[in-house]
Amino acid sequence: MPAAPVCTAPNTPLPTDTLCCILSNVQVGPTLWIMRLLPQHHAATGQAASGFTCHPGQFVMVGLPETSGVPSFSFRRPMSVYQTHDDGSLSIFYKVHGRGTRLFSELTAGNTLALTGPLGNTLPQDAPPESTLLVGGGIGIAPLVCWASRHLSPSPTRLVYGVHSQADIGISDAIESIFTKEHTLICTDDGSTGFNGNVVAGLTKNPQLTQGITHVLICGPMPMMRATWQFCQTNLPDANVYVSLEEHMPCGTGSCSGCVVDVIDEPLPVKSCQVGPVFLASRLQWATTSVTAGSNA
Amino acid sequence: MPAAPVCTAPNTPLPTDTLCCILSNVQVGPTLWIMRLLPQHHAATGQAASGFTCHPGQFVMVGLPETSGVPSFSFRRPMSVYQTHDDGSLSIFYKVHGRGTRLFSELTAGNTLALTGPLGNTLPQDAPPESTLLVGGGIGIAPLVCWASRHLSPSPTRLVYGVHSQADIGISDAIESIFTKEHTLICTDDGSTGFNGNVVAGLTKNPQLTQGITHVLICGPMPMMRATWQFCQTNLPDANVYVSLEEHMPCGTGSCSGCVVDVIDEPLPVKSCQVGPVFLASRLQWATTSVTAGSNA
Amino acid sequence: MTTATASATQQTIAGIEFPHCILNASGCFNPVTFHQLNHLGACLGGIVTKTTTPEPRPGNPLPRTVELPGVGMLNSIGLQNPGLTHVLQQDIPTFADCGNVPIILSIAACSTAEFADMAAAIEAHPHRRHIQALEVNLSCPNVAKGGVDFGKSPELIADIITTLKQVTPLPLFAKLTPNVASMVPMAESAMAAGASGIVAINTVLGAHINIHSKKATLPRISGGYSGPGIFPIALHHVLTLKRALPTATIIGVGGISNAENAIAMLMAGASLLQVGTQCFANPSVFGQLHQQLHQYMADEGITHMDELVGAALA
Amino acid sequence: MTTATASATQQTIAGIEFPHCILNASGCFNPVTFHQLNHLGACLGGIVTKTTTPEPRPGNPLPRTVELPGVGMLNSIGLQNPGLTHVLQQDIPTFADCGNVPIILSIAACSTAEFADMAAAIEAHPHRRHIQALEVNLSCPNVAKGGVDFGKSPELIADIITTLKQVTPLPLFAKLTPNVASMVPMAESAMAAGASGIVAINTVLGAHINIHSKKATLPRISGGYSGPGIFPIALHHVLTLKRALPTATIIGVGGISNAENAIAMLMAGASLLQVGTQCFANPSVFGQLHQQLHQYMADEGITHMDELVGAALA
Ligand SMILES: Cc1cc2nc3c(=O)[nH]c(=O)nc-3n(C[C@H](O)[C@H](O)[C@H](O)COP(=O)(O)OP(=O)(O)OC[C@H]3O[C@@H](n4cnc5c(N)ncnc54)[C@H](O)[C@@H]3O)c2cc1C
Ligand SMILES: Cc1cc2nc3c(=O)[nH]c(=O)nc-3n(C[C@H](O)[C@H](O)[C@H](O)COP(=O)(O)OP(=O)(O)OC[C@H]3O[C@@H](n4cnc5c(N)ncnc54)[C@H](O)[C@@H]3O)c2cc1C
Ligand SMILES: Cc1cc2nc3c(=O)[nH]c(=O)nc-3n(C[C@H](O)[C@H](O)[C@H](O)COP(=O)(O)O)c2cc1C
Ligand SMILES: Cc1cc2nc3c(=O)[nH]c(=O)nc-3n(C[C@H](O)[C@H](O)[C@H](O)COP(=O)(O)O)c2cc1C
Ligand code: FES
Ligand code: FES
Repeated sequence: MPAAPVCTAPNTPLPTDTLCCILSNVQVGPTLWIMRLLPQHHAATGQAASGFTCHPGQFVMVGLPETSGVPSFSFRRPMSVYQTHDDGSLSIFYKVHGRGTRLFSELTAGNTLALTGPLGNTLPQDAPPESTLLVGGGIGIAPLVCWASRHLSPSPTRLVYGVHSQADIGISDAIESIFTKEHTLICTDDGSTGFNGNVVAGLTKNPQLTQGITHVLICGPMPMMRATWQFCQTNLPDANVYVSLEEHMPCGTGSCSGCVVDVIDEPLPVKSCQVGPVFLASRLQWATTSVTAGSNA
Repeated sequence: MPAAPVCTAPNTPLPTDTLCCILSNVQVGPTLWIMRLLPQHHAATGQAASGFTCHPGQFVMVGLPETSGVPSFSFRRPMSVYQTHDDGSLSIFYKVHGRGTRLFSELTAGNTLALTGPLGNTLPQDAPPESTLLVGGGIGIAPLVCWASRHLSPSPTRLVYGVHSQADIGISDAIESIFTKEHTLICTDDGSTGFNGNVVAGLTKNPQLTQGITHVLICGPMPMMRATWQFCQTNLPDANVYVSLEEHMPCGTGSCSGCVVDVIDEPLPVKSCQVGPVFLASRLQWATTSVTAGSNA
Repeated sequence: MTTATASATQQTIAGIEFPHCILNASGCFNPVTFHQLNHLGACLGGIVTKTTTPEPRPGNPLPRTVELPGVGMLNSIGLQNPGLTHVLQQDIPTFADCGNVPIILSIAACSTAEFADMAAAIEAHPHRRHIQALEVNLSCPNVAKGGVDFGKSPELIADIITTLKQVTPLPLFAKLTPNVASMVPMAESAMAAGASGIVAINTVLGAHINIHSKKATLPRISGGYSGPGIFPIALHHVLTLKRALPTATIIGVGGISNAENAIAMLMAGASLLQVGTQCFANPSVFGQLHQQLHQYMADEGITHMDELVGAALA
Repeated sequence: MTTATASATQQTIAGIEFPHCILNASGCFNPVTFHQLNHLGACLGGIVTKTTTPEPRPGNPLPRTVELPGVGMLNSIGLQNPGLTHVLQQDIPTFADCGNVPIILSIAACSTAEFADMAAAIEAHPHRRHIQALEVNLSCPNVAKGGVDFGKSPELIADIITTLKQVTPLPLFAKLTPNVASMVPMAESAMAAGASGIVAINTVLGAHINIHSKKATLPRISGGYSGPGIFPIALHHVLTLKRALPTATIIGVGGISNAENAIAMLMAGASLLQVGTQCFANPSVFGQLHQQLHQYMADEGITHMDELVGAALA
């Protein structure tokens, strides 16, 4: 996957900056929420916004709209698109981590958020569902579920999902409706459900899940992605392995160079918000990839 | 009235900094509100606060309590004590002027505000009610009503109250319950009720209001206080005339020297939050008194 | 009541026609994405590129930014950029398609000679025709002269501007650091040497410590502070520069977050404005400021923004 | 888990026992009112007086302050004060009754000779016994030497500190302005001349324009910016000073608004802290910071705050 040109990759819809009405904001776990947002009008022009279209793997930058009062600066927060709906709305699946996500969790239906998107490249659209393995860690599951939900239902895709504890799954219903039972492995650190151990241990103990796999899509905390990539190099040496990075992204629009990662054969670090967030694992400079990436996924 | 020593004048209760529960916040005019606040506990120690006691003319500094989130600086707003209640709560009567007071008007019962007080000196406690004239302009009425409410009911005190229009009276009920009809003159700029004209014109046309007056207490916008003082010099040359200044007060605690006024025979400007807010009109350096004083009363 | 027309915020400075008075600040703005989001031709006065150095620069280690909630951010990007050749060849023509507004190329180098070489390379390049001016970023350390920051020495500033003037006829805007006792001698020196204007201010030195890790958040400890918390500082500098140099063109930048800031910055003496950090909080900032500024002028009966420029010093 | 005891934030600096590490900043604090509100002995490390000049000063015209919502304030008080004689005679004994904490007298003068005269007057006064140290406010223009600010000249700073040392044995804390290219030479000079520590930072130059009146809000146009918006700047300076002068005592001041700021400032290298502007937003700030700092230390198992001082530079 060569570095994309400076503009958004072809075939992806152009991004817009819109004000969204929160349709719902539902707690689905101790620190997990799903928020559904309906774009209403363009933030700059006030014109009505058409609905939201994107490709799985893309993300949006979400923040409080400007109010004409006290200036109170904050970065927007990058959030993977988790679902898109027929009415043009979209959902994000998020974890309360710090100040920004805590604030999101306090909002209710009818409140307004500002949103820019879709941004970034996409998970591979041509990966065959039946020979693709999804490996998600924590909130990193969001883009993977989005990807699988776009295919046949029930999906022939295999899913390994690592969480700390049963309560942290958050989206059991969605997972059960999209994936078949025999294609799903939940791994918990505390053994409260499914396999007791991390995703790599789970994969090692369940070789049927990797049989015939040609594509692996990974998203989660950096140590988990690193370990999974090592597993793949040994056990699936011919598979195309993709990782979706969650580097800190101050702007998400390719404006600041705050989100860069080192890529093999690229003379300079590349902007993960623009060239990524999805990278072929084999092209990443794993040795220098920032520790901040996916630090709270 | 010589400049008070650096500490609060004797006989006034010591100030405390407390968190208050808003008991009610009622709109009483287009831009006028009455908020009742019950001190709950000391802001620093968390110990239960005893109720609120003060003398008429004193004020409190009101602001949002510190939250352990994003620092968001704001001065507290000085507000005259309008009423004190048996349960230890107090009321302020305020006008929505700018950012801070707009914010106050958006709060509701159950919200918390921080309050420091009582602060400042008092309206003269020895002025005989029956020979005292109160002249209030706009929201400047608040401390005057507080003063009168502490005496016999109905009060023998005379009140001249200037507002733009009938709707801006805000506290008709309170006025009618404290003052007798013949001792009350409402002056409106637009003639919508009472005397059509400003307070000085009203006083000039109603000489019975100034007959036998020994004390005049004035609070309102600076031009109104200046004109009333001039009227008194001509028509009540022997009366003791007091003005309550509403200079901008960043701290209210005598900490910043941001609220000073020039006083005759004082070598340096004095802090109006500490030596005042009440001054003998004859001791003020009217020529240099700041234009910001009472600018929005 | 007069209605402010589109031309009310047009400015002609150093022969360049800026269709609007608000530009982006260098390093905070991807013209391609923002053109997709905003249609820049309708609201942006011109594009200022990320600062380009002679050779590609990889920039600093991560993290490079820190959010300072409420007041702004720190950055320590370290001028990551693909180098002049790539910028001229690839980026400039792309930017020329983004709203067809004037393009100001921001340049930085480590010595006067390098600055001269950059100007010569620009003059020789076929895409030179897309470039209307150079912004000379004088906040970098001067490697040739013992690491003194260019922006802290009136002599070095004069040297660079004089040298550049000999190589290129492009108007030069000198971007100055506020991390000096007074910006006035620097601005005087740049103007005397032939600069067409002063860009004030670059970021203010600041730091952040993560109290959990007990370490400075940025690997290089201090970084550049920008956003609403520096607006009062930027306003002070613009006022001070305009008083000292009443005829100089000043491009006001630093913490502009809303229309009130923009109007105040014009009143302080800025003829053009730049918005940086606010782009991160609000990518629609240019359209919104443009609309609000026009509304304000219409309400106040102001027919051209020049009536506002320096009004606070009148 | 260790529990932080009251002594966990006691500091002995230059022979002075500060019962807590957080003091007030000069000019933002009326000891009498704050003692009524807080019982200062339980939470304040010491009282720093408003800066006193040799003669009474009436200060600047009003308005003297501007609220900068969210980020802080500007002030242009103009050092209004009743003069040294009045302060020594009236104020010092009053302050001595406010919680029985060390008193630091802040002084400023317009020439080295005036500084020396002040020190001599202090030494000769019966209330001298209430004073534990002098804070030398070096942010004022030096009238005798052509109006250069003392705080911008290492030579003048050395001159003042050296002279004062000859007149008084009181520990001297040099309070420095951040409105310089680097504070390091100033601090070096003060320490070399015998100062017991550096107080950093004084206010940052800033301005505000009222867009309705189209005028600068402060009659003198620019003023001193303080509050949360300057915290990143103050932290940068303290980190930089501590790196350059690892053995110097630094008193950190500027924008401290909450416990996180206070802890970060200690980690940057400050041994004592001062809080100014936050007193206006929250008169209970000293009690709250004291409680929160102790809570943090207990949670982290830190037995004395010295473990925090400069931790970010370790
Ligand atoms: C492309 C992308 C997609 C993401 N998708 C999701 C998602 O679908 N659901 C979800 O819960 N989270 C997702 N994240 C992570 C999410 O953005 C962070 O958890 C969130 O920004 C934390 O903000 P905060 O205010 O709660 O934390 P704070 O720590 O207060 O944030 C401070 C700053 O750090 C940044 N930051 C902190 N942690 C992270 C992180 N792990 N990754 C990136 N930036 C971080 C914030 O954006 C902010 O700028 C995604 C991140 C990226 C880059
Ligand atoms: C002793 C005293 C008693 C007062 N009593 C009352 C009262 O009982 N009811 C009431 O409605 N108002 C009263 N005021 C005026 C009131 O404090 C201001 O209207 C209020 O501070 C305006 O705040 P704002 O945020 O709405 O306006 P903004 O203009 O946003 O305020 C900005 C700053 O200016 C100050 N300020 C603005 N206008 C005034 C003013 N006229 N006087 C003093 N400071 C001002 C604010 O405190 C704040 O620091 C009193 C003022 C003083 C000094
Ligand atoms: C992420 C980032 C990168 C920047 N890069 C540059 C740069 O390359 N060249 C430059 O002259 N200024 C650069 N700046 C400074 C801005 O152009 C601007 O001067 C400063 O941020 C103050 O304006 P603001 O508060 O509107 O952001 C950068 C600022 C930020 C935040
Ligand atoms: C109203 C006001 C008055 C001040 N007066 C003085 C002073 O007399 N002497 C002095 O050294 N500093 C003075 N300062 C500066 C403070 O002591 C402090 O250095 C500065 O405000 C930064 O700290 P802060 O952000 O906590 O306020 C004053 C600050 C304010 C806001
Ligand atoms: S987040 Fe700013 S360039 Fe990627
Ligand atoms: S308001 Fe600060 S001294 Fe009076």
